[in-house]
Parts: sequence; C-alpha cells; structure tokens
Amino acid sequence: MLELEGVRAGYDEIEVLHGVDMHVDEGEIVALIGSNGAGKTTTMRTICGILSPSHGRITYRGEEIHTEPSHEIVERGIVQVPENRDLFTNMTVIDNLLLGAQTDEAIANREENLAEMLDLFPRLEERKKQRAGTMSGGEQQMLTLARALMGEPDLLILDEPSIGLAPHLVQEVFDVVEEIHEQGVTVLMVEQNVQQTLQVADRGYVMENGRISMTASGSDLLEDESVVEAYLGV
Amino acid sequence: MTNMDHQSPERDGETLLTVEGVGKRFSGLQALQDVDMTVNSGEIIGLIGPNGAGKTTLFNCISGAFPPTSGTVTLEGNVISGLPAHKVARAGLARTFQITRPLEELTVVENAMVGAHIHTRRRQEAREIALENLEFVGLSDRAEEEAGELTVGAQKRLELARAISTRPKILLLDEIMAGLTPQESNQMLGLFRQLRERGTSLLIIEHDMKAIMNISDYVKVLDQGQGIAFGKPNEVVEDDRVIEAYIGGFDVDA
Amino acid sequence: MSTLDSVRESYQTFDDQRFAPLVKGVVLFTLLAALPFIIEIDVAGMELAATLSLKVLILTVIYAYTAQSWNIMSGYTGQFSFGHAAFFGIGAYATQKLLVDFAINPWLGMLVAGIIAALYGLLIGALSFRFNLKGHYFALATLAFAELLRFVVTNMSELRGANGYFKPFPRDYGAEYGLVAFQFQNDLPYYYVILGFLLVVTVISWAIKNSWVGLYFFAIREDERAAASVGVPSFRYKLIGVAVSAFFTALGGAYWSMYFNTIRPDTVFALFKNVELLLPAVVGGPGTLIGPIVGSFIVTPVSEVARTTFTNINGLDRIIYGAFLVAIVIYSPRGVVSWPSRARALWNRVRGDTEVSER
Amino acid sequence: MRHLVTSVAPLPLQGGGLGRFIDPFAQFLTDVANMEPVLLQLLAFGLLLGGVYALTALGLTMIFGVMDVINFAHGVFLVVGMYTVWLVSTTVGISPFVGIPIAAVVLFVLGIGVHILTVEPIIEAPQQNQLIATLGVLLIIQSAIEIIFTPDPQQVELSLGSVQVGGVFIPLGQFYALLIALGTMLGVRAFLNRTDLGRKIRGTADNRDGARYVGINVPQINYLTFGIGAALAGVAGGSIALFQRFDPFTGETYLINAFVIVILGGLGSFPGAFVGGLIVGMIQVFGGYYLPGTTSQVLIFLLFIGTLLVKPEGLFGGANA
Repeated sequence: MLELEGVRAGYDEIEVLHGVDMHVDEGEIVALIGSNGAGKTTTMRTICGILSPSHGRITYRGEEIHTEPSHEIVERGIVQVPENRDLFTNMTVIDNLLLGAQTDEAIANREENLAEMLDLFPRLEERKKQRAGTMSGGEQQMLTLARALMGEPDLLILDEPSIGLAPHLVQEVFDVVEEIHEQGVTVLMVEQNVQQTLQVADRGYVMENGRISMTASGSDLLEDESVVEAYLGV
Repeated sequence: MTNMDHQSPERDGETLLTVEGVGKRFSGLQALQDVDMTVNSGEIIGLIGPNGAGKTTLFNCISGAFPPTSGTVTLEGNVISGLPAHKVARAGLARTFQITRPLEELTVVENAMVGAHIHTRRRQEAREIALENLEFVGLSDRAEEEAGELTVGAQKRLELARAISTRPKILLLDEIMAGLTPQESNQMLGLFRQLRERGTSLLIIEHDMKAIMNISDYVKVLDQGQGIAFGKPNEVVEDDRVIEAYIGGFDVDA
Repeated sequence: MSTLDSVRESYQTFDDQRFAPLVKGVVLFTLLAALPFIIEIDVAGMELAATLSLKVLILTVIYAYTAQSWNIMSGYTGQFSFGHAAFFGIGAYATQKLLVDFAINPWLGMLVAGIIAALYGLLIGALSFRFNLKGHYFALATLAFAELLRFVVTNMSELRGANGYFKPFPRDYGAEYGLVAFQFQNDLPYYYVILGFLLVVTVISWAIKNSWVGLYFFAIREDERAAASVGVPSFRYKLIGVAVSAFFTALGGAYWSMYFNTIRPDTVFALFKNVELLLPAVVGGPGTLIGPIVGSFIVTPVSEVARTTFTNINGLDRIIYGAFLVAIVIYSPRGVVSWPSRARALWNRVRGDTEVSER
Repeated sequence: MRHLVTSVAPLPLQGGGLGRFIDPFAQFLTDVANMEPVLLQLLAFGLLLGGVYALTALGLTMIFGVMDVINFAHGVFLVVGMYTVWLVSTTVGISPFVGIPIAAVVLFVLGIGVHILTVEPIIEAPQQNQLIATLGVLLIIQSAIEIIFTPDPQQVELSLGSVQVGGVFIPLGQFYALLIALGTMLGVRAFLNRTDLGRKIRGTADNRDGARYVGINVPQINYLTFGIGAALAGVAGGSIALFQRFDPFTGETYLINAFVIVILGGLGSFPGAFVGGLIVGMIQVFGGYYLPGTTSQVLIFLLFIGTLLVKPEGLFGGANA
C-alpha cells in the first residue's frame, strides 16, 4: 500500500533520514519504534508531504507521492495525527472536526461522521463549543485523532498518540486505534509506549540514526533482547 | 527503589551544582515537579528519561533560559536560578542545545570566539582560545568555514567547542550524541573523559543508553516531570520504575 | 588553469593579507573622491554628467551614509528598524533649531543632535527589547516612534510646525561660507563633506565588525539564545547598536539640513524616508561593509535619473522605482554583494563542477 | 462642524508651556461635568468615523493573520476603491452605491494579481523583503493613479444632506458609509464562521501546519485571502468616497491608522478591529475638537506604542473572529 525506498530527508542542510526503506500493507497495523532523535517524526512528516525527500521515492498504491504537496496526499487518503497535535487552538471543537474533512467524499459524509465522532469520544460532545486550546492534553489528543478520522483515511498515521497522557487515557487511545483498524483502516504508528504498541501491531520497524535497523512481527520484537537494548542499553 | 541519597558519602568531590525542589509550570502543564539533584566537581552525571519527561525543561531552568516556577538552583553556593542566561554562563555554567544552534553565518572559529570573549575583549586572544578548543574537538581544519555549512556531527562538536571556550566549571550537554555515527559518538565520549580530567563537571542528557551507562558516574532518571531514581548506572537499570517508564505497560503501574 | 582562475587565485592571495581591507578601502574612497571628475570625462561626445549630476552623486553618498548607519543596528544585530527617519529628522531639526534660534555652529549642533537621537534610540530600544518585541511588531513599533515625532513636530510652534526651518545665511551665525559654516557656494565641497562622513562611519563600522562588539552583534543576530548561553548580554549590546546607529543617522539628517534650504516634518520625518534611509543596505546586502555603498549606487541614481528623465509624466519615475524594489527583493533577497559568489556558483555549475553547493 | 471628521489643516500649536497639554483635557472634563450637548455630537461623529475605520483595518488584519505579511499596499488599495467608485459614478453614471461592489470585484482581482506576482514568491523570505515588496506595489499603483487621474483631489458627486436626531447632526453620506461598513463586517464574519472556505481561512490563520495536515491547500488559501483582503479595502475605500474628497496619496494616513487598529484590536480579531476602529475614530474626533492641530494623531501613536509594548496581542488577542 505504502512504500518508502531509500528515502533521505531532513531540515535545511541537515539530513536526518539517511535512506529509509519500509512498507505498509493494506489492513496492517505497523509500528515504528526507536529512541529519540532516530528520525521517526521526520519519517512521518516526509510521508505526508510536510517535508520533501532529497533522495529516494515514496509510493502509495503504486503511484509516486513524494513530489506532491500535503493536500494532495490527504486527497489520496493518507491522514496524520501529528506529534505536536497542531490543532486549531483558537477554534471550537466542532470547527476543528469539520476542518478535518477536506476531500469531496469526507465532506459528503461530514455530518454523519461528526455524529459518529461525538459518539465515539463523549468528552468531545461535552465540549463541542469550547475552544480547542482550552482543553486538557488528553482531550486535545482525542480531538486530534477525531479530526484525522473526519478525513476518512485509508491509511492513518499516528505520531506518538499517547504522549503525555495518563495511563487510563493511553488505554483509551489504543482501544480507539484497534476499533478503527477493525473498520478496515490501515495504521502506521510511532509510539514511545513500546509494549502496548507491539501488542497490537502486526509488524514493527526499529529505527536507529535515520535508518531502519530491524523489522519483525510485533510479538517477535517484543521478545527480542535488542528492543530492550535499544531503549535501555543493557 | 534506588532513589538513594544524593549526598551519599561514597561520592567524591565538592558539591558544585545543587538543584533543590525545582518545578516548572507552563500554562496548565506541570512540566517539572520538585526535582532535586546535585553535581559534584569532576563528576559526569547522566540525565535520562523517556520522551516528554522534562529533561530539557530542567536544563532550561538550570541554564537560565527561563526561571523555574519553584525551587532554587545554586552554583558553588551562589543562587543562579532566576538569573538571565548570559549571567549563568558568566558564573561558569555552559550548555549545548538538543537541536544545534550554530551561529550560521559566522565562521566556525568565530562561533567559538563568541564563547571565548567572556574572558577577554582582545580579538587575538579570543581567537587563540577558540582555535585551541576547535583543535580539541577536531574542527581546527574547518575553522574558516561558515558554521551553517557543517554537518550535524560537526555542528555538535562546534557547540561543544563554543561552550568550553567559556571555560565552564560545569557543562550541560543536551543530546549531543543524537544523530552521530558510532565512531563520532565514541570520539565524543573520549572528549567527555578528557574534559573531566581537566576538572569540568558534566551533566548529560542522552538517549544512547549504551553510551550514557558507560560514561556516567551517576544517573538521574526523570519521568513525567519527576525524579524517579538516582544511582550508579548498573543499579538504575535494574529499577522496576525505570524499566516501566521506558518499556511501558500498565500492570506494574502505580 | 585558465587566466580567469589565475587572476582569482592571485586576488585570493592578496585578500588573505592583513592590509587587504585597508588597500580596498583606499581604492574605493579614492575612486569615490574622483567621481565628480570622472562623470565629466567626455567619452565619444557623451559625458556621464549629462545624466549623473553632482547633485545625484551627493544624494547617492547621503543614502550610502544613512544605510551604513542603519546597518550598524539592523544589519549587524538583526533588529530590523523601520523608523530611522526618527533619528534622521532629529538630526535635521536639532541642528537647525540650535542654529536658527541660538546661532550655535552646525558642527557643534550636529553633535548635540546626535546625542539627542542616541537617547531617543535608547528609549525605543529599552522599551522594545525589554518587552521583547520581535519581527513585524518591532518594525511597526520603530515606525510608530518615527511617525509620532512627525506629528509632534508638526504641532509644535517651537519647531515652527508644518512650515519647518529655512536654513540661515552663514553671516546669521557669525561665519562665512566655508567648512566652518558648513555652507558652501557650490556643490563640490558638499560632496567631499558627505564623503568624509561616509568614510568615518565606514571606518567605525569596520572597527566594530573587527572587535568583540561586532562579534557579539552578529551572534545576537544569528541566535540570541545561543549567544546568551555563552555569556553574551544581548540586551545591553542591542542598546549599544541602536545608540550608535541613531547617532550617526542623526548626523546624516544634520548634513541634509545644511545641504538643502528647507526642512519640514513632511520631508525629513516622511513615512517614505524610513524606507529611503535603509534601502541601499537591503539592496546591497545587510550586514556587510560594502553593501550599503554599492546598494546606494544602484538605488539612488535609478530613482534620481528616472525623476529627471521623466519630468513630463509626473509619477512615472516612482513606477519604475517601485518595480525596481519588487524585482530586487524577489530576485536578490540576500543583496547585490552576493552576486559575485552566486555568479561563481553558476559558472562552476555550467562547467560541471559538482562540489559547489546550491546556495 | 463638518471639519471635525475630515482631516484638520495642520496649524502649529500655540506656545504656552505645559498649559497647552493640560488645558484641553481640563476643558474636556468640564464639558463632561456640564454634560455639554457637543459631547453627544462628538460621540456620533466618532461612531460614524470609527465604523469606517474598522472596515479599513479588516482586510489588513486578515492578510496579517493568515500569512503573517504586513501589506503596505493596503492603503493604496483603499484609494483604488475610491477611484473606482468615483469613476463609475462620474463617467458611466452608475450610482456610487452600485460602484462599491464593483470596487470590491476590481480589488479582488487586483489583490490576487499582486499576491501571485509579489508576495507568494517570497512568502518564506525574511519579513523585510515582503515589506519592501508591498511598498514597491504601493508606489507603482499610487503613481499609476496619479498619472491617469492627475494628483488633484476628486469627489463623488453625491449630495445626500443630513438629518438631525435629537439635536445631533448626522451627515447622511457618512451614515450610509457606516451602514455599509457594519453590513460588510457582519457579512465577512458570517462568511468566516459559517462557510467552508471561511473556516479554512480561519484554520490556516490559526495553525498553518495543522492546515497542511488536514489537507487544506494553503497556497490557494493565501491568494484567496489576499484577494478578499484587497476586496475589503475596495469596499472601505468606496464607502469613504461617499463622504470625503481624496487624491492618490490619501491612503497613507488610513494605512497608518489601520496598522494601529490591527494591533490595538488584536491580530486577526474582528471584534478587535471594530473596537480598535472606534477607539481611533473617537480619539480623532474628540482630539480634533479639543486639541489643536493634528495633536490627536500623537495620542493615537502613543496608544499604539503602549499596546505594542504591553499587550502586543491586542485587546482581543488570540480570539479568532
């Protein structure tokens, strides 16, 4: 479905990704793990057209997308929950959700999806007229996720969806991800919460210093010594 | 629990830096809460913790980027918390940044000279100090290039050279090895040891666990803005709370 | 190795010498000093003076001078001032006020004016930097401080309101035409006076650039936080930058008031004056020593020649000037002084040299 | 009393020490204590002027909010609006009220053209470059108007007269201009709050990266915003032309005051623009009455500087629409 081949990218003259190869198949949950600064977020940003790669190519359903601007990539059905959320903080919850729908299809089903989201996240229903910036971190994270779902993604990219959340909220996020996946959405996620992530993931990639250092099924990675090593160095 | 006494008698040297009950609140978010730690002269202390644990925030509170909302930081007995960054630097504490901040359109040697001018207004003298430190980090052959054109690895070394040109008593290094090749990381570790031999204390944030466990005398672990462990590297990695903070899972959660 | 390469190489050898800046400066200023005569040389029946009069040269050097002064603050420390007309106007007004009402010699009056402008600059800087104004907000604040003066002066009878000052005759303040009176009966001495001003501010700029002050200025411009982390007191040095820059800009205003016959709030404090004063530096290359001078020789004659050429259509000159502004910021955002290196990069790319970076 | 609302001829302030600064305020306070009827009249003038001022700032604040560009050409966009209304009413003979929407369309097209040619290519460049580019545009358009229509002041032939309401004199030209300003502001507010495009514009102003993540075509929003901002200047200019003479250089004062209003009210804030417009309008009207010459403008700048320093986010800072 999505394939990265030899992708190199970075900021200004500083290269962060030194050739990333990975792929995501239809219907999978794929996890990308690795320590801070390994280049996970840069990878996510490059897939979505926020950054453009200097070398290599990214294809989606067989077509090259790495030269396209972000809005065309969203048009193709790839939607991201960015790491720092990037919510429209001065706008209401409803406005944020409505802005999530940009493709013709998503706009056509907008009202329906909106009702569904408010149903899925009761907290958002309670605060729907509130400005997004005034909500708690957990609520904001829910909103970011719901906003992305309003875009009716075929491939949902989650960058640290549970960061800074209380444990019970982390559980809630993972529940939602599984539910979305059951509805047929392919998921690519970056997470700090390695154990939880690898339990739900079909496959995982470990990233180190701007390259993929290993890949295996979620359960295999979880038992792999080197994962523990990657995080604790023991 | 290895949250042992910071002033344990087995630690050598005099107390140089003391962090006492430091907390930092950003509109509604408690980024740091009641953090205590000390660094003695000649020590290398590793500061670790998962993403968002508040490590860089603690660095910023110590180095004067912003004042802590509670608690105090003292350097050699003088309170430095609340002082602007340039005064903290002049008091003998220098730092590097997680995302390098080279003075891009200045040359490499000029970057280091900015640090050296803390001691002298004479350009020639500052240049000599700067070149000496560039030599130390292995950048002297690129002294006349523009700093913005260096690779990440070289920029990290340049930041180190710039910081040590102020001849600090203590050096705060924020993920200086992230993005370096294994050889570069090894060289960096060598530089750390040499700096310690010169009497400079180091407080290091690092994600490369192998490196940090290898080099640190003691390790301080932060999680969600609070100190959860302090101790020798081999003790800390055995700590359940530390493992849980890194690998996650709810079954062991408090 | 081609001849071009060997020429470049020998230039490089020269450039590495310690005396190189001195030689370059002497050559440049000798050339500038000779300009009034060069433009009169008759080449194949055409002389440059037909279009490029001495008056245009004087204006060109005035704006080179003000841009060089602006550069000290905005080019070096990176604090973009859009209100230097405040200092320029203070220079003109204080000099004339002291001259007309108190018969104080303009050379002395000019220094007083410079100090007043520096104090005003310190006030602007202290407020803006304390409250951490940046980018657009800082530019707008400096503009507001300049516009404020325009209306204050317009409404003060002590400063003759909207009517402004008319420059007195030398005898009115007990002098005769000549250097002491700061008044001459033809333009040539005026040219050398402003050239002298330019020389002074250029030498001072050079001295700043080559001392720790300049290094601190540039460090502040590049990254204030990084600079502070190694002990640069940025607030204090930004204030130094503003004060020095304001002082020299005021001297430019003083010169203006002694060269032209009248000053009014609508001329020396004009909204557009803010742009004219800084434009050569932006066009030439902010932060460089030669940029403001080169920039002024590009910008000012275009404006002046357009004005004298299209006298029959009032306004056409400003259309040309406006189009020129747009073109220059779009095609040369880093200033004209970057052209040689850009040309070299292009040349190298044409030759297939892959080492050269894109920038 | 008409001179109160047009710009006052600059008369030098009479000497007289500190008294000249205190006396006008003392006079004002005395009038307030005596509840002088003139106050009501001034209030009415202030409201009439302030409403139109708010409209002149609206387009500027939108462009500033969405793109972070200070558009110095905004003042001359107002002037284009004035001349458009004047042109259609005097040469073609169409009512100036019909001329105003025409001015909006003309400015919309002109705005998009200016954006594509001069702003979009340097949208990532240092801010001073955008500033100088829009200044260049200002010069070009201003001079073009000067060449085509001469620098002489023009006036829309429209004698609407005035009405008295409870002793307060209201010139109808200005009254209609205020109605147009209020109507336009409400319309734009509804557009931004209730339409999809409006929501996208607000979203882009709020968080550019967020806009890119959800799939908004940001460059397209940029040029549309620039066009709409210019169109609003067209409506504002056209409304001013209903009651005031103008020449190619009229835009300068409006531009400066529009900056003041934008900063005073808070970047991108509609209620802010309205309140800011009223404040500037009131200061100008009351200042014009009590203070000599153009001293009121000094007050406006002091207020401007004070706001920049103490609350640069403005009175309604952050609040979007």
